[in-house]
Amino acid sequence: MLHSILAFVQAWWVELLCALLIVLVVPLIAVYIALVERKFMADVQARPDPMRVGPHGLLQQIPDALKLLFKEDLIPANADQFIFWFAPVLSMTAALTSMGAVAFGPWFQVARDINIGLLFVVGVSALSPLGIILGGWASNNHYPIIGALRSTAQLISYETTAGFALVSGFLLAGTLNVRAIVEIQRTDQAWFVFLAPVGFFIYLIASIVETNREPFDLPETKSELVAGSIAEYGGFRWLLYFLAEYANRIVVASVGTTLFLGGWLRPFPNVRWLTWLDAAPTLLLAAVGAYCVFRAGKQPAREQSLFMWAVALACFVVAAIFALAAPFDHLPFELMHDGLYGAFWFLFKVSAYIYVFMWLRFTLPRFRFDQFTRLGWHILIPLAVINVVGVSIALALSSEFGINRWVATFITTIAAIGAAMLLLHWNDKYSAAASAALLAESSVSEDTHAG
Amino acid sequence: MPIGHYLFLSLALFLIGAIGVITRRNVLIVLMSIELILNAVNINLVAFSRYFGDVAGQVFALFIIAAAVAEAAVGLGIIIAFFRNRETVLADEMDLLKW
Amino acid sequence: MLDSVIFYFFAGIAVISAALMITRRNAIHSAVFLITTLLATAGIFLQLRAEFLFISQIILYVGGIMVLFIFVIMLVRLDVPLPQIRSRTQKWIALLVALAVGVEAGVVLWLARKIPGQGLIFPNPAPADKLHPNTEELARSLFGSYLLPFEIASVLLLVAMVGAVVMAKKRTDA
Amino acid sequence: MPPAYIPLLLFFLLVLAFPVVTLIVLKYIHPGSRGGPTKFQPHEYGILPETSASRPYSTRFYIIAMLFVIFNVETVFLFPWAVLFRSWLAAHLAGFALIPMFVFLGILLVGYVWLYKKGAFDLAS
Repeated sequence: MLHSILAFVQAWWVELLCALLIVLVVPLIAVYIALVERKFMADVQARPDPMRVGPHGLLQQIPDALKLLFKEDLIPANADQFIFWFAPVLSMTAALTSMGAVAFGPWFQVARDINIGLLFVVGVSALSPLGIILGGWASNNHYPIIGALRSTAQLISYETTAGFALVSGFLLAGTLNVRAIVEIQRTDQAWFVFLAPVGFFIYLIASIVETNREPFDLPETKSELVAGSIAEYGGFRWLLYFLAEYANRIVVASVGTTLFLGGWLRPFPNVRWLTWLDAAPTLLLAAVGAYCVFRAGKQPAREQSLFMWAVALACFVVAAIFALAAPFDHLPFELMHDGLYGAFWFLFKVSAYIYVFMWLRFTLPRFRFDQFTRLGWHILIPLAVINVVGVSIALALSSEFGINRWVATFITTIAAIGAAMLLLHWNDKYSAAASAALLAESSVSEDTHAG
Repeated sequence: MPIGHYLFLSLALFLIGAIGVITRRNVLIVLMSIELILNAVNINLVAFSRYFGDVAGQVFALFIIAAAVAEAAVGLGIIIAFFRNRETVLADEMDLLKW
Repeated sequence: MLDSVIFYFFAGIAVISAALMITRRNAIHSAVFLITTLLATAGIFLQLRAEFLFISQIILYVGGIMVLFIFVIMLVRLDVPLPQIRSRTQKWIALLVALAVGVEAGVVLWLARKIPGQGLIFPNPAPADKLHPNTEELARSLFGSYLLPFEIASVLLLVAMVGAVVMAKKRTDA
Repeated sequence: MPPAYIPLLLFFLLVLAFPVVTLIVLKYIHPGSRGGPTKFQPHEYGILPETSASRPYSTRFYIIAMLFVIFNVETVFLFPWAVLFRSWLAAHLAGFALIPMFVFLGILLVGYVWLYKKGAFDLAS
């Protein structure tokens, strides 16, 4: 018995380590994404956000999380106990489990080389709407129920759009296996974002919608629905929903990165004179460390400057690890080298993707529910289907008639953009009357119309 | 593992679904039991597909899922239309055709 | 060994939550137990190496049909306990019929194993790599031998779409 | 079970255990509630709820969900096609690759146009 367990661990230790790391680290990352978001929002609104706990509020999220953990665990009297308990667990489990098939670099993946690969990520993360609607229902309160209905309607109506956008990527890849998708972007010498730009654009919009961000944050709409479907949740259960939301954000960013942005590949992996880009991780981390040293002297309290020194030291240590691993890019150490550098580029791209989310959030006003559904059903779904047809025709043209694939891609992209213009034009003619009629009613009363 | 285990599992799910269809009054739970029955059929198809090494069973399981989607969409549409007219979803109160 | 442990784990969850599903009085609770049954069945598909079907089951059944069910339960106010069984006799008849069918099928399955020369019913599993790139194999079959059913499936979906909208949309001109 | 899924199964159990164990532990270390019955009222900003929360909601939500499920089936049929597309092209079977899916999408388009004309997508009006 013990022997077989040992053999098992020996065979799968990388995957098991990775599983443990994801469970331990992703909540931390999620919490810090929230901090970055707060700081960024504060910056946009010209104010400093948390500044007290740790230097520049770097430790703010830890007392926040502890507070949530020890808050009173309140279940409303007329709530459904069982489902109130079950729903957040479902949301959280779905969001984290879907990360099992994401490749955070060529060697960091829990389920390596599974045949359905990226589809597993997409499909399992699509279960979290169930947690939201069940949680809203279990609260037995008007606001959460309306919020849950809206939220689920929003999540599912853009899931189809995202699915069609992913099909255009799978057409180019010819496989669902995560590692094969990235490798094919290396051998094809092009990230798929350049071969299917319209598909990437559609996926970007759909992924913003699926993570409930402004300008599509209709389920939360703090001015209308209190806090949407999770108004009755507090303490650790609320924390579970929070983690699920941020984990989902990481998941959609990872899917977009893997399929369209070349996964863990360095930019221009095949161009010889750009190999100096391999030094980027070391330099970047060293620069961050140096900046921390620079700021450490300016901290108001001694503890804060000590903490800043610690951060700087951590940055330097990681930079040193990258620098030491750099020469070992041949066989016995290849795993370590590729793993480290791949993980860096992957996380870099994912962070950039999430940063774009935040950027849009602080720039654009919220959509109205009718505008939002019309955007989905009248414009994006037909556009996504046209894009799938366009990409497949471009592929067929370049393989059957020997047309240069960039020319073929350019032609079909122009055609798809033309179709989008046409759809927008029809929609404009159509929607003016509908909008005027709708403005008369408030949107909450709209939701509760019987029949 | 012999295939009989899968067949027994599928049989058990089928029977549970059948009992649900017969005994429940709530039309929605009757529909859910039908989904359970379709699911039991799928287990059989996939098990035989694995044991004969022929992918056709899985293709048909996919078609059954598509048919289940169609059935659920229309069935629930009928329930909504019925609820709008009669304000009930109990199977034995749906007796318009009974003289 | 590991395979049978996984099978019994998922089979146990499937049967228990199916039994709970048909006995809950609240329709939402039934739906939750149906979700666990469907997820356990997806696990059994995976154990049978039907990977694409595993993910289709999750995307279409759990993430699709069950969301639809929960929506409808909320829309038609079914989320309150309802009077359940029509009559005691009906319950007994149902159990009796189910038991009879179960015993009959069970006996057939059991006996078939004993009859010599009838090995067809209990074949040995095909080699594991027979269907190996599962999605590719399934696609080759779906777009090869089963191309016509595939196109017909799209007609079925069209009919379902039209039918459901006709049923559910409020009639403004009636 | 294909061997690559075994770590995934363990990962799933680990992820499931995290919230479940924490919820159970927190249940035992939390002190009891000190509030009265008002604390357990539904949180509707101080206004007592007048109607039951489980009242009928608009059927447009059903129509959204139904369309989503049906379009989702179409995408699930598209995935295997997309996976095989490149190998068909490599065998110079472009027509064989494109025509079935165009027929499929064409039938879908008929339904889409009908729904558009019928106004099924105008969920807000």
